[in-house]
Amino acid sequence: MEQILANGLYLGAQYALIALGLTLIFSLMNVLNFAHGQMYVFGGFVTYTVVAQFGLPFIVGLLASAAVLAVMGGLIEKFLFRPVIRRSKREESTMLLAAGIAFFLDAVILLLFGEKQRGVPKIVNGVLNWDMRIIMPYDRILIGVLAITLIASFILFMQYSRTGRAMRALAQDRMAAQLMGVDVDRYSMIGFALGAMLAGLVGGLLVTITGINLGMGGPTSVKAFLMIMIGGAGVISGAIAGGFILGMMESVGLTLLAAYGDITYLVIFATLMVFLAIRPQGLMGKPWG
Amino acid sequence: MLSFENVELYYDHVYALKGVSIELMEGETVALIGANGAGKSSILRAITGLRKIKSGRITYLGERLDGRPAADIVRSGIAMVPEGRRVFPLMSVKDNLLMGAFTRTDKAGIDQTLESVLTRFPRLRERFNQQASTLSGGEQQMMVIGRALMAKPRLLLLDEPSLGIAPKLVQDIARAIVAISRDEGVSVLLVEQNSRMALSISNRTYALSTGQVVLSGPSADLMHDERIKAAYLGGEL
Amino acid sequence: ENPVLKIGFVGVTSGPAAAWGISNQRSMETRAAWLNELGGVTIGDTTYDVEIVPFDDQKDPKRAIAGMEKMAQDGVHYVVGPNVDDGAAAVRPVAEQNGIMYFPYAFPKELYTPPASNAILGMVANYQSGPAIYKHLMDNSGVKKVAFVAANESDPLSQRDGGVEAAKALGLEVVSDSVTYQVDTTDFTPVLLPVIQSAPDLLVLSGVSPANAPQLIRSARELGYTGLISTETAQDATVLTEGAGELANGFISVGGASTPELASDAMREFVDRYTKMFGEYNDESNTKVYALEYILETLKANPAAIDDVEAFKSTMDTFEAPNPFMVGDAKLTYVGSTSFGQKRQVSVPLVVNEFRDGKFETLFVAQVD
Amino acid sequence: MTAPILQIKGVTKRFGGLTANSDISFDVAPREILSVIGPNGAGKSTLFKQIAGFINPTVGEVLFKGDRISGLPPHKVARLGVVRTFQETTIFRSMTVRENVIVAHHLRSKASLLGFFFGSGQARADEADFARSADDIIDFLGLQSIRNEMASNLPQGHLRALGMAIGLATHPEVILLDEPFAGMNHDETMRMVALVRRLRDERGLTVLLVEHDMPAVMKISDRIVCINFGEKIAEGTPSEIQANPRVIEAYLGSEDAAIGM
Amino acid sequence: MTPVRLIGVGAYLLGVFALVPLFIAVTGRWDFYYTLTSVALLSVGAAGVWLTFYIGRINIGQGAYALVGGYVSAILVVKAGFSFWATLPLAGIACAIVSVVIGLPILRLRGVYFAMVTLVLTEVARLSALALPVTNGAKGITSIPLPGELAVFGLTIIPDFATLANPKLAFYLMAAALMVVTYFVLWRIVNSRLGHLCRSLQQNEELASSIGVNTAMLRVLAYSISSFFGGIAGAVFVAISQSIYPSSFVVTDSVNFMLYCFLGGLGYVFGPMLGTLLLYFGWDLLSIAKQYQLLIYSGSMIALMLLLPNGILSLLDKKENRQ
Ligand SMILES: Nc1ncnc2c1ncn2[C@@H]1O[C@H](COP(=O)(O)OP(=O)(O)OP(=O)(O)O)[C@@H](O)[C@H]1O
Ligand SMILES: Nc1ncnc2c1ncn2[C@@H]1O[C@H](COP(=O)(O)OP(=O)(O)OP(=O)(O)O)[C@@H](O)[C@H]1O
Ligand SMILES: [Mg+2]
Ligand SMILES: [Mg+2]
Repeated sequence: MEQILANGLYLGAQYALIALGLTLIFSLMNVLNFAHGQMYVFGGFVTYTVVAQFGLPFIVGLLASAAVLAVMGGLIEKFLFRPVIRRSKREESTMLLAAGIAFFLDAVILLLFGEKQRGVPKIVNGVLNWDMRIIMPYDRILIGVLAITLIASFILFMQYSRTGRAMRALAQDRMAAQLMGVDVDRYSMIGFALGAMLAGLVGGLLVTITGINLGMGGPTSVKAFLMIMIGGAGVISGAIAGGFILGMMESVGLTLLAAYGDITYLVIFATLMVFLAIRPQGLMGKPWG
Repeated sequence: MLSFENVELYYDHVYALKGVSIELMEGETVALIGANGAGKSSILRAITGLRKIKSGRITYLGERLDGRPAADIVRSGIAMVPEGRRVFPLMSVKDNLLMGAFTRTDKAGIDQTLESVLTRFPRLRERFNQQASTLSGGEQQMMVIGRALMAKPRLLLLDEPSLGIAPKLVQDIARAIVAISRDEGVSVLLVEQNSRMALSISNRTYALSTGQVVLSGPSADLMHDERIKAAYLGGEL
Repeated sequence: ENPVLKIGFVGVTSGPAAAWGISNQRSMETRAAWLNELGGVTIGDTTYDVEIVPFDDQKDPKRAIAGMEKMAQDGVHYVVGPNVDDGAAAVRPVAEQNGIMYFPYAFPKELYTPPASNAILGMVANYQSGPAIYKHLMDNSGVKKVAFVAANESDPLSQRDGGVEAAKALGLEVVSDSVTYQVDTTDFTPVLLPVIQSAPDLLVLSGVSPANAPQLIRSARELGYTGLISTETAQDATVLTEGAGELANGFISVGGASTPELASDAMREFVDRYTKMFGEYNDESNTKVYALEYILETLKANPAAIDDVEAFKSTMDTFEAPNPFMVGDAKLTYVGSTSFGQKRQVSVPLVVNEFRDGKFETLFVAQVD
Repeated sequence: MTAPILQIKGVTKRFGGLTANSDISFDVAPREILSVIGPNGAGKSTLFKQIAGFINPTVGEVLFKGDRISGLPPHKVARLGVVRTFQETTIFRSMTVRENVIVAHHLRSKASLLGFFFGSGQARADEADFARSADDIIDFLGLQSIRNEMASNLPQGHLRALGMAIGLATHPEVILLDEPFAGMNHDETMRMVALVRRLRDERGLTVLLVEHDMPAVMKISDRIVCINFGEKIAEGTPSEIQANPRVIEAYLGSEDAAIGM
Repeated sequence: MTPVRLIGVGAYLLGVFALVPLFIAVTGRWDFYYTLTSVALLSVGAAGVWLTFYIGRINIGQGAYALVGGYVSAILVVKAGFSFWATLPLAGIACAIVSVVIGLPILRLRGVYFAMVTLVLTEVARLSALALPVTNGAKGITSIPLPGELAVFGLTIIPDFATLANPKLAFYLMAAALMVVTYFVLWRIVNSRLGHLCRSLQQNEELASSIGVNTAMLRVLAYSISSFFGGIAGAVFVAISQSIYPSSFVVTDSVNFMLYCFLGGLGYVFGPMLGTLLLYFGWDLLSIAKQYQLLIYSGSMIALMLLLPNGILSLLDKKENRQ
């Protein structure tokens, strides 16, 4: 039991961090960023390159991931999403763009980093074994704690900083935000960069544990979609809740349903569909109009 | 303080303003009245840069305003209460008000303005930490006016502050506008459908029709103008 | 200037599963460039330059059909690929209608058993290597209880089912065979928890992709599992080192003949050339180097087969040539009579490796018939 | 008084902890114009939504010609003849004015969807009929000049008129207008007031409306119901309501010449 | 129909049924048959997606219905001995029925929620195909016979594909015919009252219901027609590849269906057809770019989006405006 909870918590922390970036971008620009998973993979490869190829410390790799992805996110917003949003009649059109970017990043990652699975050495060794009730390697604990710290600082940033407030305002009413003197273009770009940066950070964090490969992008996006659906799209608290709930469901499901074969995810999906049928806007989302 | 010279504004191919010239002096309250679609809101949008004008000039304190980005214009001391309130629904009253002071960086000054806004609208103090979407329409309207005041503007633009508000609250809002202009020396440009109220609380009034100014003059005079009476005021209340 | 002999490749070289096809295509291209450099391949009276015609099917069976059609259009009669079950099954009608022999890296028996006749299994199937490995471990390590985990996808699941069957036939106790995972899993601890709790002596990672293998190994070890871990798919030593480090020591997998004990000079040169051409070698190519070799050698044995696959088929039954990649007098032959009732499989050596400190060591070598 | 066409019986609506309507009852006579007034957030729109079937009452019921309509889905309520317009300007944005009104004739189609698909004679007859009727309504509301304008380009006032045109196209017996005069100036408001009266007089409609424009409300209404904090606090003729101290206290406020009200 | 339109339709039919085979016979590019067959079938699926867009729903779940349709046809042919021709409509109908059951709850969702749920639906279909016994799980169903003879009162309408010298042509003609019928139906829907109602739904559901439109019914109707198309496309693909696996239609396929619609233009009935043609053919043509194929493919997709964010057919609009 304790083990299931611990696993769920660890998974939840990393999931929540992934979902945060996605939901931030969604709330600011109403863009469902299909390329989120690829950004995560890119982040992982950046850290890998810095740590395993250049032999620099892990923290440098992590910072590099954050920086590279932030710049990438900013550029993508400025040169791709902004003009398309401005000119398209239906806002769903950005989905084609996002999917195109996802394919493009897949191609770039393959050319830059190759097709192989990559990993970096463990950052800490050893396994916490509490009486066989909780078994948790130290590096996982460290990553979990880091993820939670990042989530907390993100929340604080959004809640109390001037930039955070501006982004929240932007997400709720673009025009009104503009009238408050918020430079909407600039803050959209910052928001997108921040979202991409979060994706990159998770990639960098997880490369020490799961390693990274080209194939992780698409499924990661789908999972992130699941989380923000559970919690409510465009709502930060919802993304966090969604991440932890999915983490827990996975952890519990995999343990309880193991005996029945290949159905954990089927059950999770089915539950989700029933849940959404009852509560169409997710846990905390605003009703969709 | 603010002047429009021959301003034209288009939405796609439809014109909304066709050679509009208006003026507003320091400390004045000017009302814009007119039928639906006359172009009143468009004037405000042109000032704040939400819409680009096609030709003409807009000057503010001697400087050219048109062509500058909205954020920049707000910084120069113009605050607007848009049509339909546009609160930030998921933010607290406090954060909504603080957003109003977004362009300011003087911490102490902001606190001081906040205090004065809360004193002016005591209801907002009661609801300080409540989420804005749960406020009543009238409370929301007060909050957005307060939010505009947080920028410590020299010019306040109000777009139909009485829209959808119960009569009693409309009275409160009208009093607040008068008080703001009187106490803080803020110039006010007021767009209103409630022409009687607009004429009563403004110094001067422009009447618009299909993108053009058709009548203008001191409000007190226009109040008795037969054309205005017929078109905007109706006979009796 | 020699005339050109076109050999096709239809497989996945982009997107998430790119790794599977890329090592395939690259090993073909490396070998082709090498042969051309040596002056080409002489078949009958003509010396050809070998050209590889690749087609990326994006792991989509519908695209794979298009790829096969393109091969037919280009007059290609010998194709390596596709890399997955559904693609291999989908291209079958096209291959049979257009007279194309193809070498899938997919295990469904229907592809190789009559009436199917144009597909040749390009490697050792798990239902062949599995029993050999389990038997070896039963005899030498006293394994009694096995557990299986597989990804929740067609190929791994059918490999798992084959493995379970084989284990049961050997009299092993299968303690867990229902646990599966999504390929995108980032934390295998919850997945493996129930498996480890069933206390197996041997944990089989059925059809595990090189990407998932290190993580699974690591999670199993971190959960305190001390028994043996094996898989029937090829793995890459670098990936294991990076992903699991010394936790992967003792991990058993199937590979080609590139372990120091087995590799011939040709194999070493191949690895060398591959590395030069593409920057980095992939140990999975150890098994994937063979298909092209088989095609060319069979054509040499019967030049009439160059545009007549029936001739190719009739040659297969008696074909034999030296295996250049392995020391000793190993042979290239077609096998598969036992499994498929006809010779529709290349006889690559069944080299079972053990991972130790960043390298593979040969555990034992067997032959499939 | 003739038998009421609409009866609101003890309607209570709770959203979580919030009681938006609390035990509201009143009757509406055929061909009556009845206004519902009350402060912002008093629960007026909520009441309308319940009458039109958009939300279900927590307690209580709504009867139309003696039959219960609360609990039915909106399209069924509309089919029976009770149709609402929206507080927010709600129209089909990327259709022209005329298309908006034509589409809104849906309820009157006699041909089946399959008939429309294959272009049966009945379907063609329907189409022609709708077009004619749509033009009638457009003329009636004085929207001729914007007949072929894209709805998204219209100013507020026209949007409201269009909203009403859409409502009329369904040929309702009872129409619920939610703030139909908002955003109109006095002149326009009075024109609309006249129109609404003509609707009643010429087409025999029963009209319920929510409005904050007191001069208009006083002028147009046969009766007024005032709601405060979800409870009905007064019901009566305009003059009764105007003099009702509870209404003045809660809603109207007392006159103040300084601000023209 | 105006004469201009009549000529257009005539030219289109001529092109599809006569010029394409002629072109292939002349150039000898027999592989184009399969490519064009795929385009035709995928555009049938995309037509369904487009219809859901038309009622204001982003549908990323068409892959699920293609898979269901494929399995229904495969199972009926292999296990129950049905003729392929009988399974074709049955596959469509089965999908329509499934979509009603699934659609009733999920069509209440809007915007990204609906989009994401349908995306999940594709995964659900794959996982179910893996888990259910009737689908033969991971092993898939293989060695499915080619479509047999279709005879009415002893009169052979369509010969047994296995006896044909060129089944490729037969498959092409079948797929093209399906495509033509599908787009005719779609065009009729859009240009009849049903289409107006769908548009009303797309623009404002509340208002639509206030004018008496049974929105729930209409949504489900549109969605089931959409799924019908998906099912048929899936069934024919299975007949061509003579096999089906749980991975035969996956999330990528669902996403592609949606992309075809976007690229062609959401505002145009024939958008999805054009989108499918371009994206599918584009990929094939780019195979000369070797390892840069995906890079160039996705790069051009992005560029197209930047140039024509409302789809390729929005070019037509511009011309009209200028006139
Ligand atoms: N976003 C827009 N797109 C196209 N046309 C517009 C848009 N906004 C306004 N218009 C047109 O511009 C003209 C002026 O509109 P504006 O909103 O300035 O009028 P207004 O005087 O504020 O009217 P109201 O009292 O209804 O608010 C109208 O004819 C309107 O149709
Ligand atoms: N779906 C809902 N969920 C929760 N609360 C709601 C919902 N709809 C309305 N309310 C609340 O019910 C109360 C009554 O709202 P309603 O819209 O009926 O007011 P109103 O009288 O029409 O006000 P106004 O004059 O401002 O339009 C308000 O406090 C509102 O916030
Ligand atoms: Mg306005
Ligand atoms: Mg209301």
